[in-house]
Formats: sequence, structure tokens, C-alpha cells
Amino acid sequence: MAKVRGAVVIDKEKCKGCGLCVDACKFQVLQLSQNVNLKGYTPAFMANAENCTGCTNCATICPDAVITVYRVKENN
Amino acid sequence: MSELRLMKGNEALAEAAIRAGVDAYYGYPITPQSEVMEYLMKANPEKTTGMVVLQAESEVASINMVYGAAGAGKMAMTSSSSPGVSLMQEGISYIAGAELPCVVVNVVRGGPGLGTIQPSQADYFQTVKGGGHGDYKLITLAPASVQEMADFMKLAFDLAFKYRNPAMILSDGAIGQMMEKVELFDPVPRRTDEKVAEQCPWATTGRKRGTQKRVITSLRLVASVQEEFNIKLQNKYKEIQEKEVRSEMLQCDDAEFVIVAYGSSARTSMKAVQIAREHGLKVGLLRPQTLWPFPSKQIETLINNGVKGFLSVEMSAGQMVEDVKLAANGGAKVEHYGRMGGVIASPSDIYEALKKFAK
Amino acid sequence: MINEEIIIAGFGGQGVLSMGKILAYSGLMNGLEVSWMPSYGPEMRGGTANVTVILSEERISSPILTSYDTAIILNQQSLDKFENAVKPGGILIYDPSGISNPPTRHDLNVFSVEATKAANERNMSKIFNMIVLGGYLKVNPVVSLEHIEAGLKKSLPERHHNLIPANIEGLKLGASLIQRENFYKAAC
Amino acid sequence: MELEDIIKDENIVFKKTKLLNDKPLSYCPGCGHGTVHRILMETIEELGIDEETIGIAPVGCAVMAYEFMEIDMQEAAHGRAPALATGIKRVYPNKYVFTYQGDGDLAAIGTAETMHCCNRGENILIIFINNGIYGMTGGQMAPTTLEGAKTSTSPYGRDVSTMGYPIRITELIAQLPAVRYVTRQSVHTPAAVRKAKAAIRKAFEYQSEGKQGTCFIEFLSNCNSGWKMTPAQANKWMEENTFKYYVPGDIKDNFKLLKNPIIE
Repeated sequence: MAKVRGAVVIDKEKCKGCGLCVDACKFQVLQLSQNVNLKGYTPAFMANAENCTGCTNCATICPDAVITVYRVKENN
Repeated sequence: MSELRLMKGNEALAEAAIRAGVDAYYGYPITPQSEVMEYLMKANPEKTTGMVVLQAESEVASINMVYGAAGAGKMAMTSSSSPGVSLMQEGISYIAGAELPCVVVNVVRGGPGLGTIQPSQADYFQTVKGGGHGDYKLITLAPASVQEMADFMKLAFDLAFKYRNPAMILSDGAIGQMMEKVELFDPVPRRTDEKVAEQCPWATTGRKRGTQKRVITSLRLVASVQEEFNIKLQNKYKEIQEKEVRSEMLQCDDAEFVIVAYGSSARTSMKAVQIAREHGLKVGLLRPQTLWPFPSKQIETLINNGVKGFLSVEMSAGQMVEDVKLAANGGAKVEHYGRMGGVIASPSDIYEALKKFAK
Repeated sequence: MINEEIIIAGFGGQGVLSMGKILAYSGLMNGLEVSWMPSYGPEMRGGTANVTVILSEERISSPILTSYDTAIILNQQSLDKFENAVKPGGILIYDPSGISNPPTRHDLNVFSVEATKAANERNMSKIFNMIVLGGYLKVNPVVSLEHIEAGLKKSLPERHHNLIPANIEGLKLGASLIQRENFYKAAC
Repeated sequence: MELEDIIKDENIVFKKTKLLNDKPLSYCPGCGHGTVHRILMETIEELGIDEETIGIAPVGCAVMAYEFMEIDMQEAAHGRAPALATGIKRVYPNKYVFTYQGDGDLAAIGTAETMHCCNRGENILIIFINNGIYGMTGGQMAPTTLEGAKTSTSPYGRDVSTMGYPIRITELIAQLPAVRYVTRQSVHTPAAVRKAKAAIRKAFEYQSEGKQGTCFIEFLSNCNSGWKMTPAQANKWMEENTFKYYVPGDIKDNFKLLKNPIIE
């Protein structure tokens, strides 16, 4: 059975740390960083990358269009 | 072939707009210029030249419709009378700030406020000294005949596009309502969209892939950027001042005194000059056809030729007289004569004022 | 040399403005410079209407005047307003119906034309103004009948061109009806 | 499978549309404006109409939309976007024209322009961002501010007896016969964003038919700065409060009024 694996790349300097993606993710993949970026925001990052399915919910809700989503089918 | 007709000033202007290949007229009715839109609606140029004629919900909307169409590179115009033009000032300032070419016609009536519907020239300051906010200038044409109502329509657009600057035709109720013989120029076809794109590369007509987007805006936000833009505007204005002054001089060659008057005041003054000459007064007439740029050099020249005084005749409390004084710069006596609120000074009234002035 | 400054004044609805327009158009057809300056606005509605028409061989200076070569007067208010504005030796034409105090100046050429009466008798109220105009042109043939006909063609919409013969008839009728009221003989 | 095996260009399933440039958006973190900007530009890109589209953003938070949207744009005076749009559309009937207006712009200073543009059925798309507050100027009362809501100019809460009721301008617009499509959407969840994007697509498809008929899409958005909440709180609050007064859903489609609790 094919398993779907996903990943996101977040432009951390453009992320404003609003946290909407964190809430939108059903698999708790994302969290806000403890560290601030150059603009003083705490950007989101993949805390639990292995849970990501590439569903694009985070990118869909992101107001700043800073998330790129990747998805592959992994054959077991 | 040009065509001879008897027309009202307002009608001649409207017909000239169609013939000049104007793309769009947006307006709102107000006396004494409603004939402009009435004429256009009746002529229905949408069927012939494709010119759009739309009655907007307000003057505020009209001028902003003009902004939109002008920003897309089209020849767009509106017309109104004093109270309506006051409402348009915001839009005019934006258009000047976005450097868009368009034509606004003001068939001036008596004010302030709702005032009267009779002819007046009390909107001179509003037109040539700003009106809206910010350092900007309107190229201002002052027709004094029905013929000029037609001719200046085309000229106004030519100048507006040449300099990417809004132009105003500052007329008045008398010129708008009177009928005279007019020789209409041959129709010019409306520019094709390709021609618009070629002439106005800055126009927002849809960004072609691989090219820079175009933005029409007057917002610059950063003071230094705004100043840089203001300097550019001022340089443009300087060029217009140098190249685009238009005026007519009548019987000025041997004149000791000169009336300065535009629009319908120039017509009544012309007759006053005739009367004065019959009475042995050496009087001439300087008729500015452009109010901005103002014919300051012409006044200087007249002073050098020995003119002792200038009487600014206006249907206002004295507005253009300030520009005459600035141009004379103390070199000659300058006074104002005029009636207000829509009252027209008759040729004999002007002659009496002239007699007193020349003493 | 032609330089005729005319005021036409009466009630709104008497055809004052259109009479002026036909006259101006006829002047144009005759190769003259012309101007037509109406009083406009609220005073037009229900009140008096007037129009200044100038026909000239030269460039016209002021379309707005305070004295006239000719006054064509169609009601009492207009007579009161404009009788004194006619230049000495000028022409004053009036329709006696509705005039209770006839003109009194002796330095004018005064004429009357019973246009209202004539139009009513013939059931031709529409051409009332043409009767008056016909009277004026008889006194001062500043334009010819042929120019008037051309002027009518230009100033009337095409759907009304069938009315031109009636208008011409009105002009002729006016010419036959106009009467001199005094015998002032100075040049006019 | 390692992350670097997944993060490859051929595996991209979502990336920023080319019609938004790389400049950081000037909006507050979590603001709905950015999301609407994005789905609007995505739709224009997907429909392939970017070369034929002209956008107008008037004064308001989105006054600088032209800084971010890579299409031809005009910036309008406060309230006048529908007039500019009319001006453009009438001389270029085959181009796509949209306005992007806030609640103060559309429902206060520009009510007349909005109403009359819609009443003429100008074949354009009006995008209306309703966040119930004047965000740009720092949180003053908007025409759409809910009853009782505290803003800097209604510090004791909106008192409808002196300040009027929150205006449901979208329902008013729907009454105009020349208006073709009216819907109220939001961008507070991924599902809502997807629905909202479909609405934009539908509006542009209608516009492509070249017929009279204005399309009007209201977007309920949070203004978390103005409301003084976190973005997530603000979205939740909106769902629990705003949605009761401004009920999401289609109000009119293809000139036909649909079932709507407010209209009924």
C-alpha cells in the first residue's frame, strides 16, 4: 500500500509567526519557533516532519504565501 | 471637409469631443453645461466612433471614472459647472499626482456655494492655483467664442497627452449658452488599442508576460521619493510655461492702457475697447487663451513698449488681477474691474471703468 | 455695412429664442458673422425670455449688449425693460396684443405687427414668431427670404421640414401686416 | 524516506503564485487580506487572464496592493474604486476588471459609487473585505462594526441608537437587478479558503461572458490587531460572533436570489 509523505518549506524570514498554519495542521506537524527572525517574528517550522502528508492546509491558510508544499507517494 | 454650423458653446464642445476622437465622457448634469451631455447622448457616438457616454451618479464618480479610463491610456473627459467641479477637486489632484492626461471642462457659474446659474469667472483661483491639494498645475484653456469651445477641446487633449497632465477648459455660462458660427474640424478617428499601447506605454491595459507591470498611483509614501516626483512635476510645469503660453492681442501696438480679460469678459472688453477708441483713448486688449501658463512675458513686453497700466476685467472680485500684478512686477499700474455673482459687466460699464482708470 | 444688434423679448413659449435662432442661421447662410445670446435659467421658465442676436460683416466683439439697433418686443414687461435700450434712430417693433402702454419714444422708428391676432384668426399659433420676423425683415431686409429658407432648413429638425412652407407663409403675412406707428425719419 | 528526497521541485504540490511577488506583504500577521490577495492572484493565474486583468485598490489597508500583485493596477481615492473600474471597463469591455475594497471604503465613503456601479451592472468583480473595523487608521468603528463592539471611536461599544446598525451592504447589493452573483465567504480555515477561491473563479468566469451583471464577493476577515486578539482567537471569535450577523454563503447567483435567512 502506498503511503503519502509530505514536507513543507517555510520562508522563515518572510513568515510573520501568526500561527494559523499551526492550527490548520491536523497532524501537529508545525510549531512556532522559539527564535525570532530578522523581522522579530517567531516563524513556523516542521516540528514533526514525519507526520506531514502534504495536504496543503497550512499553505492554504497562510496569509503571507510563505509555505511551499511537497508530496510523494512512498511504496512500501 | 470642415463644416460650418451655428451652435451653442456647450454643443460645439461636445461635437468637438466626438470629432477629436475622445474615448469616453463621464458626467453629471448641472446648469449651465447640461447641454454637453445632452448633446452627446443624443449624438450617441457609441454607435459611430465608439465613444462611451455615461451619466455617472455624481461628479465625484465622474472624475474618478475619468481617472480610471485615463489610467488605461484612453482619452477621457468630464464636464461640469462650479459646484460640481468643487466636488471633483480630490480626483483632479489624484490625476495630477498620477500624471494622467484628461480634460475637465468647467462652465463657470456664480458662487460661492450653490450661487447662481449665470456666467461667472470666480473659479480662476481654484483652477490655476490648485483647487485640490498638493503642488500641481492644470493646463488651463479659456475659450472666448464658440469656435474656441470646439478648437480648445482638441487642443486640450493634445496638450494633456503631450505632457501627461490634466487640462481644464475654463469656460463660463455665457460662452456655453451662446450660439455662434463655428467651423468644425474634420473628425479624427479614435486611436486603436494598439496605438494607445504605443502612445501610452505607462497605461494599465493588462501586463504582458515578461514585461514590467504598470501601476497608476499618486501614493509615494517616502518624503524624499515624493520630493523627487515633485521636482519632476515642477520641471514639466516649467517646460509648459516656456512653450505653451497662448494669447491674443488686439490694438495693443499704440496702446497706453491695456485691458486684460479672458472668456466672455474678453468679448465685452473688446467692445469696450472699440468704444474707448471712438472716444480717443488709446486702449488695447490682451486676451489670455491659456490662464496657466499665464502670458506674463506678454505683459512684460507691453510694459517695455510703453503701456502705463493694465485693467484686469473679470467676472469676479479680482482673481486674475493678482497674476497681472505679478507679471507687471511694479512696472505699471494694475487694477481690477468686474461684477460678481453672475452679473455681466456690459461694454459701457467697462468703458466707464476704463475712463476712470486711465485718468 | 451690416452690423445689426437686435434684442428679441417676450414670454417663454412665444418662440422668442427660436425666432432669434432662425434669424441667426439665416445670417450665417448670408455669409455674416452671427451671435445668439439668450437669457437663460429660471427666469426663462414662466417668465420673460429674451435673446440678443447680432448680425455683422465684421468679427463680433461682445455678444452681450446694453443698447440695440432693433428691439422686437412681444409683451409689456419686455417693452418696459427694453424701450430705453434702443439706440436713438433705431427700430422698435411690437405686437399690440398684450401691450397696454405703447412705446412713447419719439426718436425711434416704431412699428407694430398684429401677429397674435393674425395667428389666432388663421389658427396658426405655431408660426406666430414667423409673422413677427416677417414684419421685421420687411422693415430691415438684413437677410433675404432665400437665406431664411436655408436657415429654417438648418435650424429645424428634418421631421419638421414639412412646416417650412407654413413658416414662409407666416413671414409673408408679417411683411404685409407691419405698420409704421410714427414718422421718425432719421437714418436707421 | 528522507526530507531531501521529498523536497524536490517535481514533488511540489503548492507554491506561491507568480502573480504575487516576493515583497513581504504589509499586513499584520494572520490578517485575511494576504490570503485573499493570494487566492485572487492564484485564480487569475490559473485562468490565464493575467495579461487582460486590471485591478483597482483604493485607500484602506490594501491601498498598496499594487506593490504585491504582479498585474496592472490602479490606486484609487477613498471610496472611488467602482468609479475607476467603470471608467476602465467601459473603454475596455473585454478586459477583466476587479476592485478590492475594505468596509470603510465600500460601505461608508464609497457607498454611492458601489451602489451605482452595481445598479448599472458593470461587468466587473467587486471584492469586499469586511473585517468590521478601520484597520489602517488604527481601529476605528466601521459601518460594519457589530452592535456593542468596542473600537477607538465607539469606546463604550457601538450604540445603534446613535451610531446606526452594522450595515449588511452585501444583502442590499443583492437586491439590485443588474447584480449577477453575490456571495459571502471567509478565509479563516483551509476549507473556507478553498470555497472562497471557487467563488472568485466563478465570478471571473461570469465576467468572461461579457454580459451586464456585477459580481460581488464579501470576504469576512479578522482584524486581529484591531480586535486585539491573536489571529487564531480572532478567527474563532469571528466564527462564533460575526457569522451570526453576517451569515456566510451564496446570496444571489445568476441574477436569482437564493435562500438567505437575512433576506427572508
